Amino acid sequence: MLDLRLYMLQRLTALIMAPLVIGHIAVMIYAVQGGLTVDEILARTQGSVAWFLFYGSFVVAVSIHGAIGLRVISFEWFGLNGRALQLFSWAVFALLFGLGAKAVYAVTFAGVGL
Amino acid sequence: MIRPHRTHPLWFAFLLHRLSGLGLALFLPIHFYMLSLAISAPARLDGFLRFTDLTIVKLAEYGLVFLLAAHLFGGLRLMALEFLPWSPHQKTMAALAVAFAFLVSTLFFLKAI
Amino acid sequence: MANETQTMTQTMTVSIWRENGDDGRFEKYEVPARENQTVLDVVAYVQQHIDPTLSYRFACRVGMCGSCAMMVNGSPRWTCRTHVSKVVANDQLEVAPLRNLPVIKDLATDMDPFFEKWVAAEAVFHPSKTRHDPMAAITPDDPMRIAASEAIECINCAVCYAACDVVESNPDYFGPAALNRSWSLVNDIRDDGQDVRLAAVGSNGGCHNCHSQQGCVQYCPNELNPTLSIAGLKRETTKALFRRSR
Amino acid sequence: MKPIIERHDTDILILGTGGAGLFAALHAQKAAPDQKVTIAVKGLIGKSGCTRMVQGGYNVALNPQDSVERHFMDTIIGGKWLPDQDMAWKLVTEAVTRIHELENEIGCFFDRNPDGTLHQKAFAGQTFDRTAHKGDLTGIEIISRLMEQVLSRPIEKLQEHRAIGLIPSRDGSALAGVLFIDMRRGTFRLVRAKTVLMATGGGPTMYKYHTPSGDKSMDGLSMALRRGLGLRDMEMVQFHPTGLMAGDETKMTGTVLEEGLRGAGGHLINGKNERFMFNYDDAGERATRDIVSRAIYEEMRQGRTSPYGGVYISMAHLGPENVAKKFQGMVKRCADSGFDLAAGLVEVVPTAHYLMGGVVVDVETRTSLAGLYVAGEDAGGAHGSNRLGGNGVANSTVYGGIAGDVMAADAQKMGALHDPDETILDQELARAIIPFSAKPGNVQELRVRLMDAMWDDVGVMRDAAGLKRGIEKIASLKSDMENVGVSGDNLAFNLSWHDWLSLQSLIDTSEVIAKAGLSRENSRGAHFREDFPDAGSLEDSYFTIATSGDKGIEVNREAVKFTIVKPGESLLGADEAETLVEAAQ
Ligand SMILES: Cc1cc2nc3c(=O)[nH]c(=O)nc-3n(C[C@H](O)[C@H](O)[C@H](O)COP(=O)(O)OP(=O)(O)OC[C@H]3O[C@@H](n4cnc5c(N)ncnc54)[C@H](O)[C@@H]3O)c2cc1C
Ligand code: HEM
Ligand code: SF4
Ligand code: F3S
Ligand code: FES
Repeated sequence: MLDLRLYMLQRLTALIMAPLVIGHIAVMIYAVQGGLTVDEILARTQGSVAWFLFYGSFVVAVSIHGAIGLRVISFEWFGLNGRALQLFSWAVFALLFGLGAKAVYAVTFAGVGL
Repeated sequence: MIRPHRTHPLWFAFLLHRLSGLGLALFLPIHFYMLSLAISAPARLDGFLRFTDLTIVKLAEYGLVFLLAAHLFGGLRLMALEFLPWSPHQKTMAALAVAFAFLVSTLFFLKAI
Repeated sequence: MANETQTMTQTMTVSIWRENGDDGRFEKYEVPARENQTVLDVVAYVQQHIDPTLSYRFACRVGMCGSCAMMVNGSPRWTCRTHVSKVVANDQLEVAPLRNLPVIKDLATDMDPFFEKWVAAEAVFHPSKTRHDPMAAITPDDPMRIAASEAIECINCAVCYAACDVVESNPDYFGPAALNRSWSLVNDIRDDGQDVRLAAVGSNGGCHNCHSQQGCVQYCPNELNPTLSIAGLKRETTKALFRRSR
Repeated sequence: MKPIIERHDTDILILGTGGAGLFAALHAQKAAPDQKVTIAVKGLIGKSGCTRMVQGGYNVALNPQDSVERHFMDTIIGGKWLPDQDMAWKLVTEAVTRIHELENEIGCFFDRNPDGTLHQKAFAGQTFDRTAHKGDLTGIEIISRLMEQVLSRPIEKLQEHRAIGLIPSRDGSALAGVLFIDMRRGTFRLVRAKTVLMATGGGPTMYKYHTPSGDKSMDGLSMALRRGLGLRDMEMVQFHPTGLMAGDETKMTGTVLEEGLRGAGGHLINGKNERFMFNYDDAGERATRDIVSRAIYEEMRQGRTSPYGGVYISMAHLGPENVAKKFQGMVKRCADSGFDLAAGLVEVVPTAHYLMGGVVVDVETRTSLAGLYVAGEDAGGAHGSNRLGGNGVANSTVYGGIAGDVMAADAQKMGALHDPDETILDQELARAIIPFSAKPGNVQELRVRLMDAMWDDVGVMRDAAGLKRGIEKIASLKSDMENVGVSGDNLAFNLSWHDWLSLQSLIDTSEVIAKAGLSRENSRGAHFREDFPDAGSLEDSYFTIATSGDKGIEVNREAVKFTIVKPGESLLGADEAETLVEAAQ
């Protein structure tokens, strides 16, 4: 079920995410000390173009990557195929991208006023 | 599901990669949803973040970070296998990926508690 | 010349899969335990001395033809070269037809899908010369020759095919053996069909379905490394993509 | 009740998928794309038969210092002047083309010298190192590559179809088709064709110890015999001196341990822990196959045996690591079977390896029955009394290819298919279902009796008394067989039925071997008569021809025609060295 195109997309997005996830884990290890609060998070991210790009590109990459990943699993393990599989993959993408975009917006520019 | 022909370390590495990817894919929407509460209902997010102080939840987070790290290192291992010259130490590499994942997630856990 | 060291007293229980157009089931047989005996010998003993209706397949009996592979205690093996003492667990032996192939009867499978995929993967030499041309001068230390040779000694036994879970869950997937042969040919400078081959291994059933489970490497009786070969194909198809888009 | 026979038509039909069958299919399909080509095989395509089991390699004169004349002389002298010289000549000359075809068109990737030319190694009986190879798994390379080509072409494939009878046309003037058992379903099928190649590969598996693959049971030769075709050189059964000995109950017993082990300096040791080969020949372990086989047989007869009843081969004195490196495949095979070849002792026994005899054919593979062609191990003549290592696969690929071309041309010239002789069709069918009317019994027991009889009385060393004893035993087996039946309840993939049919073919041809052996009152190559140990006059060389008639098997002698070279002469110039092999093995 993976042809060259999907395979390339999955690897490409993985490569994009790798440094981002390493960065994210590092931040978490740093930030998690003494517990997290909304203010703490927002203080760090609010209004920052850098964090927007950081989380933004992650969201784009992960929605593609996750959609392809779940596509493969649902085909191989749950026998989904044809149109249903196509629909499912796009739905996963849409869900991840939609929720992800909203979250990035929330922690960066929401409330800042553009 | 663990049938005899599967009982070799690299099959378990495959399973771990798949389950961690699956786990992440299931968790991420929740994670995103929580974060978007930051503006619409900051109190609820804060409430949630306080909820995460519970040890049991800490442990769950530990697991999640482990999954993320395991998937990350496992994914890097797979891409190295595919794109770098072949290494005869496949099992060692898989073990190292898991070891790193433990290291990172444990570090997170220790900082968190 | 009769041999005294063998005793008929010890026996062993073997469970053998019986299937004849039905759902199939394991049946148990008591066979003599011998000092020298392969799994194939046990199966043959049952057919020759206990139940003449048992069906299975073998030819060379020395690991060259790849006709005798079966699931032995759950793992794929060439039965003619698997000594019982190496696989028997608690005096128990379980023999079933090779996974991932349709069963014809009992232990004999239909290997046609395996070979159809072999052809679909373009795991077939495309000549660039004729019998009237001189043979290509290729030195033994040529890296391409070495790469081609490393993947060449496959007996198409389908053991790897049975070990791979992607084959099980993805009916289109060519499987490790066919792709391994394709990789050997990608490194064969005498071959004139590289473009069609790369297109074939990059298609829906191609190399990109492999998740590097490496069961194929684990069980290949000839110690071949289809995972390495498939990784090579993934690289070459990727490179070809860039070549084409330029 | 008479079973139904399904009818099926083709133009060119090929039986067997060894080197001969696969080559014939490719050549026929290429030469006559307008004709339908069908291959039918007892096992799976390319996965059955002995070509796949070739370890040593492929004899062909490629080196500028070598010549086809030299290859020819080696073949004639190796065959003790019995080969059909025109066949041997065609073999050595066409082999040059065939190896180029294998390498350039089929895709075989033979081993190379540092300068990029084909590497050719030494093989016993040759005056030049001319055996091309791919490691020590040459047959796998040849057959796998041929198989890929055949699978990817529009050739009809009938797998697990066992040929059981050649069916002539109603007027008897030609072959009409072949009767098969579709083994998977247990049904009968008549395939009519304009031309039929028989390439079922002989295979002396009627001996207690034998090397060929399990699917080979002389079906082809026994079918030919029933149609009245002559079989020549049938007494010539080549024994390989070192088959693995691991007890009667395992199929590993009889399988070949490489010739090279002795060549490299391996020792043969008897049950008394003595090296014995120098008692028989100055070359010791490096003596030729037939001499070593007889020496081991003699040790066994004298009771100086290893526990399973053979002798030992020992390699350890050459350094276990060395051995493990040089003979990797062999050491691994032994280890899989529970033996330590590198450092320990492995029991060995002479083992029936190759049948030089076969159907009488011309150099174009035609037989005396129009429409029937024979190539490969089924055909007699090219090897005479002894086949050189490396000439077997050359023979099957060379003549398989020729057969394909000739059959294609003939088929294009022929008109309609023939109607089969229904009486013979019924006879052949009836023959196959005999066992269903007898009480089911143990077929394997009879097979063991045959194998013991052939080993004891028609084996490595023969004499009149033994051969007569053998013939009697075979006759009694023949009648006992009628009382040992097989249950006919389910014929699908019924191996016990096929064991019975194989035994029938083996008994028929064993009788021929024994009677031809009795007829040859001298010792040549593979045939050794203790009561006639001399080779006899070379000028008066004769070969045996066996036919089946009203009075049973009849064996006649026919003078060898020295069409190219006479005993005492050579094709090599007077200035050419007798051998170009440094340390003669
Ligand atoms: C272990 C071993 C090692 C050898 N090593 C060498 C070597 O190094 N060099 C060398 O030159 N020679 C070697 N030989 C000899 C060589 O393999 C044979 O001479 C040659 O390959 C025969 O080729 P073939 O095509 O005639 O028959 P095979 O390759 O034996 O093929 C016979 C085919 O006929 C099929 N068949 C049989 N009966 C029927 C039936 N009733 N109906 C339909 N199909 C049938 C079989 O299934 C098979 O497909 C070796 C032989 C053995 C056994
Ligand atoms: C951190 C960076 C990441 C890397 C380096 C990475 C790498 C990879 C790779 C190489 C694969 C292909 C495995 C295969 O074909 O067998 C893969 C599959 C997958 N990934 Fe990721 N990934 C990353 C992050 C993520 C994230 C965040 C998710 C969550 C959505 C995810 C979900 C998946 C899923 C579901 C699969 C399919 C698994 C399978 O087919 O077995 N990945 N990943
Ligand atoms: S790669 Fe190995 S396991 Fe797979 S078919 Fe070839 S020899 Fe058998
Ligand atoms: S087992 Fe299957 S998943 Fe790939 S590495 Fe081998 S082909
Ligand atoms: S019988 Fe040929 S590989 Fe086992």
